[in-house]
Amino acid sequence: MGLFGKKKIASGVDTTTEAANTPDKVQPYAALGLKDDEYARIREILGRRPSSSELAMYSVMWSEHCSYKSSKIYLRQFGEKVTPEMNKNLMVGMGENAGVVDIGEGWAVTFKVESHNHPSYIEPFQGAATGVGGIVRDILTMGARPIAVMDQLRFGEPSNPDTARVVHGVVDGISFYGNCLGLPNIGGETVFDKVYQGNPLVNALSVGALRHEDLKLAKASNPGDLVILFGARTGADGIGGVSVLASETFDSTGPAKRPAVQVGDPFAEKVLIECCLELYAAQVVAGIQDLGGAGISCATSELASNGGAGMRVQLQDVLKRDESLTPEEILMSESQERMMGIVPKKDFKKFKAIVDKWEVEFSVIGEVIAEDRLYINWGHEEIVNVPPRTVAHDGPVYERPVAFPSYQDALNNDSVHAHGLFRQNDNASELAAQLVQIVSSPNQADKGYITNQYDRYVGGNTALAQPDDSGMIRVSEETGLGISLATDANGRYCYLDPYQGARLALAEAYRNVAVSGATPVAVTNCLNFGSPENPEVMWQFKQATAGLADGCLELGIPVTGGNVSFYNQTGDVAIHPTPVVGVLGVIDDVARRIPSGWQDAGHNIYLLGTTKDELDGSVWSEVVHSHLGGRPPVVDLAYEKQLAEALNAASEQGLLASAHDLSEAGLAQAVVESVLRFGMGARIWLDEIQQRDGVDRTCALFSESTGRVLVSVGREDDVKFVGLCEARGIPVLRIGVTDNSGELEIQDVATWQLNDLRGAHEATLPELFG
Amino acid sequence: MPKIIVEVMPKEVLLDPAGKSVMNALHRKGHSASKKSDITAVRIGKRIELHFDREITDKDLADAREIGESFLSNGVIEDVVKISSEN
Amino acid sequence: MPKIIVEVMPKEVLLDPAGKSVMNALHRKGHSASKKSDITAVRIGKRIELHFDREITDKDLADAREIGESFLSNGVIEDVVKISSEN
Amino acid sequence: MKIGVVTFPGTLDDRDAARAVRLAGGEAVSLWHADTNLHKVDAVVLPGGFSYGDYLRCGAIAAQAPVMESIIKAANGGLPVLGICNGFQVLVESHLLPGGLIRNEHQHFICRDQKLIVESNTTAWTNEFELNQEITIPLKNGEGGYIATDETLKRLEGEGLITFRYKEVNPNGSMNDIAGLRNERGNVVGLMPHPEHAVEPGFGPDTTVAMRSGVDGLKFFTSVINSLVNA
Ligand SMILES: Nc1ncnc2c1ncn2[C@@H]1O[C@H](COP(=O)(O)OP(=O)(O)O)[C@@H](O)[C@H]1O
Ligand SMILES: [Mg+2]
Repeated sequence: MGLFGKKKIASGVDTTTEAANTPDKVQPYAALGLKDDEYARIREILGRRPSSSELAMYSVMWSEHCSYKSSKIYLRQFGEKVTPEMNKNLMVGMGENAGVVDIGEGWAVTFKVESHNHPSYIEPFQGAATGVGGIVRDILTMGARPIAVMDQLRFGEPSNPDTARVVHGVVDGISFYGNCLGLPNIGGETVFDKVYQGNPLVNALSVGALRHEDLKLAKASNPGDLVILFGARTGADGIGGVSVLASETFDSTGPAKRPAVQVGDPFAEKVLIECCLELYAAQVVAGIQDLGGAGISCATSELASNGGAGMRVQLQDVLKRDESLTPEEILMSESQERMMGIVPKKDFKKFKAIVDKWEVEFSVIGEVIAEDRLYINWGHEEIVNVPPRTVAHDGPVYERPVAFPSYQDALNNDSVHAHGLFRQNDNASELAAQLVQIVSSPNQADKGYITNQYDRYVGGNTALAQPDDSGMIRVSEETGLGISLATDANGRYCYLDPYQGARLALAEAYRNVAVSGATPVAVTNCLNFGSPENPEVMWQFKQATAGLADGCLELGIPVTGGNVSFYNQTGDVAIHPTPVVGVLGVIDDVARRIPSGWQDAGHNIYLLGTTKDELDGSVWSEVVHSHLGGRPPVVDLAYEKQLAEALNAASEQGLLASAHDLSEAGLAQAVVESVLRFGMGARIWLDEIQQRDGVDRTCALFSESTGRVLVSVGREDDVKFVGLCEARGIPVLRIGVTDNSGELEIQDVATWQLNDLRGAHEATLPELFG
Repeated sequence: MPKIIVEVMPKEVLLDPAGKSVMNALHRKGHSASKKSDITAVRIGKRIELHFDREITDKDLADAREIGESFLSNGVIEDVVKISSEN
Repeated sequence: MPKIIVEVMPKEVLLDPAGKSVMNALHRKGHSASKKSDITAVRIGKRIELHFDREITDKDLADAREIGESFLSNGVIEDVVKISSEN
Repeated sequence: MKIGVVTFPGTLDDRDAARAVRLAGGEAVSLWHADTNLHKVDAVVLPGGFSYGDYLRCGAIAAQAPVMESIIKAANGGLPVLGICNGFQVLVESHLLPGGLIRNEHQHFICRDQKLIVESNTTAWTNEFELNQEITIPLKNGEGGYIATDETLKRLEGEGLITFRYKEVNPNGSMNDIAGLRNERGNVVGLMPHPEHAVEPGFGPDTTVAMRSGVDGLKFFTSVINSLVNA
């Protein structure tokens, strides 16, 4: 018998009175994902058994996804490992829908990345589409106009037949939803690895801009204000999609078999965005919350809890798509494109005029009350009577067991050297073949097949987008003030060393922002891991969060928010730990942004930073040797900071014609991308790198040492630029020159026609998925 | 020309944004004025024709059902509501 | 539930790239292996359901044809191929 | 010069189109889909986007909007009207231009910097181009495949109504490489690529001179202002 089976419907809903009168009634809390002690705590809080509606609310809100019960104790350090200086520009920190950063001139920016991994495996198109929709609503909720999106994708092996299904669905879904919302897609990540085969990762980031005074918070604090649900109607889709509550808990004799998938309507969301922005401008909402995971359960309890008040709600006043919905289902439905607004009574008329103009449906479902209690009625029957805080914020907190992985030492000892992969005096033709093999491998190949399905122009403010290192958007048309965003994560590095891996992701995103000419100011993250119930996974999580928090402290930029996605595994096999780190930068005038490729002949090419023998975990070890072991590259964040400052100074003085960071596949990849960006030829020599840094050609080409950037400089700025680097202690070495030859020559290795290289770099994904 | 017609609709319980937007348009337009409000919902699905240059057999129909369910529709969000043939 | 079903197909003389791409995929997949090549063309149109909460009248059907031809299809590129009702 | 920019629910590029009008020296006037009043504008731009979600057929629902009644009437009277992408689809659904636009041949949305050839420079919106000039304009659409019957195509070719043709790459399978059309009178022009995304240095398509510096789209808007001044 299911939880909300027919019998109960026929005999009426399970009220709070009934709950008080039938203390011994057996409740299927376990099927809803609650542990014995959690259920006992609910009974203790309420002083009785919960009604079925209350049980539904607690179960979704106390799920891992909503309550962060396994991660909370680790996420705290993002708020603790900070200096006052770091928080100086933080208008809203962690814990709200999204962090808000003051970027100057009266402008603020809010940004966040979130996962939609599991839904995107079941139904890739809708899963990915609604992932975009959800994160955009988070941004909208802060009072901001969403201005761009990004997507971080991890797929299984390209050759596996199921991968194409997921790639097509996910990319189509993001394209469909993001394009239809009118938000430029300004970047992301695409990685293929067999560890993601049964558990692809679909993370989506959105960023929005607002004037300082327009900041909105999700709270209901003034008694008498109206609680209004507006946007799409509530339907049966997505019930339990977010939590451990699966559709099977509704048995076939129940109202209906409810699907866990949600269907997105980007048109409705676009209208909702414009409608909300008009509501904000008219100053008629006192508080607002989007409906995402846990639907009305989440919105009502969080608004009330955040505002230190309570709420009285009449659930029958919710507009439904399907009249057969039970109260429990209404509370849990994750139907998309809905918002909950708190509107003072005196402003209701204005509110109504605006939503009517946009043809957005709404209903007043309740009222804010002074008492900190959430009462929900179904007609005359009271079905929920709880302290909102206990639902929204006082969920369980776990200190899960942590164990150093049994495989870890062996893995770290199995370096490229130990494995005998590393050979001195590698011959030229072999290196040349490896270079082509690498730049045409699915992870290093051009991502145009995907990114060309995304609108990067809409809005007319896109200053940089794919394939550049970061995405950049103009915020102020008057002054050119803008922001830059990059995200990174390297699951292979994190598997080898989650602490370093997280710092490496941070360093790379930071560098990607810096090479665009912007100053990094804030961090967001989406922590994708396996099951928290596995102590070895928990160790990875603990290490990665510590690495990220320590790294942010060293760089002096705060984490403003983020998201945790656990249970990313197939059977017992977890994905590589994949903490996606996003860095936000600010630039005073996007007109001075730095291109990532070479566009003028006769410019000198400089390599900033030094190259070490660091091939463990590299693309070279993966693509050429199918090997993963050893330790990831070291990262020196103090130096990264200096490097960023040097780039910024050079950019401000207009010395840089281009800058491109070195990361996966090292110099080889960066050089190929730089020649192909605008089709400018180049001649590169490696011998001075080899001599200065004491590395061989394989390392010079493919080592993934951090802190390196490839820049091109016009002859007239040469002396000044080199002087600037030397004065700041940045190793600088001229390694080549651009030319109109239509060729890339890497001396003593090979010469390629750019067209051939382009063919190799661009054909891979279309051949696999086109 | 002989053909099999496979008809696919979005699942009843799921949102059908296309249908919703068409219904709103019909209501706005006051199409078929008198009874516009009598249309309570619009749902939009697909009609897929498989053409043959020969007569259609029972085996073809069975195959079409298989293709319809495994490929032409997405069982997570759609249902094959009808398979018919015209000779 | 009573409904009128309006079926719309791309005009025969015009390209139907969606249909073509489905046909290619079917052939690639070797779906219904034996006679895959017996499917000579695939065409993809729409099946639009208009739901009513009452019985459907002849007038409704006439209205549906009008809506179907003026709005649910674009006569330049599509044809309404069938209008039927279910009560 | 007042140029109206229409906003339907789901329109996306209205703010971009208004910016383009301003950069060309005109005054942008916002027109609302539910309002039949054209506020005495001298020309109208139907911008890109997904009006009403573009769910039935692109542009089909928008074509029925109150503002379109006024625009159709005014266009038949000679008012310059430019339909960009979704706006082109609306013009086609309103029968101001012939043919239809369907899902791209490769079935994907595509965003790219697209080369075009200007094949007619006697319209209100193209008079500042050279005949057969090559221009680069961003293109982004999922349903941009132009189709028409043979008879219509023959007429379009014969009467010189094809205004823009794709060069090098036909991005969506359009018949005869058609990227844009005009009416006989030359006041109504529709095209799939987005001239409003090539009007401001730094935010347009790449050129050989500098990243994102292409401004070929600006001429659409200066053309119409020019033709209005000289009218
Ligand atoms: N799924 C995606 N969505 C949007 N942009 C993407 C996606 N995947 C890759 N990109 C873009 O392609 C370019 C190359 O990606 P990548 O090689 O991962 O960059 P980097 O090494 O600088 O992090 C970047 O501009 C990146 O933003
Ligand atoms: Mg980079």
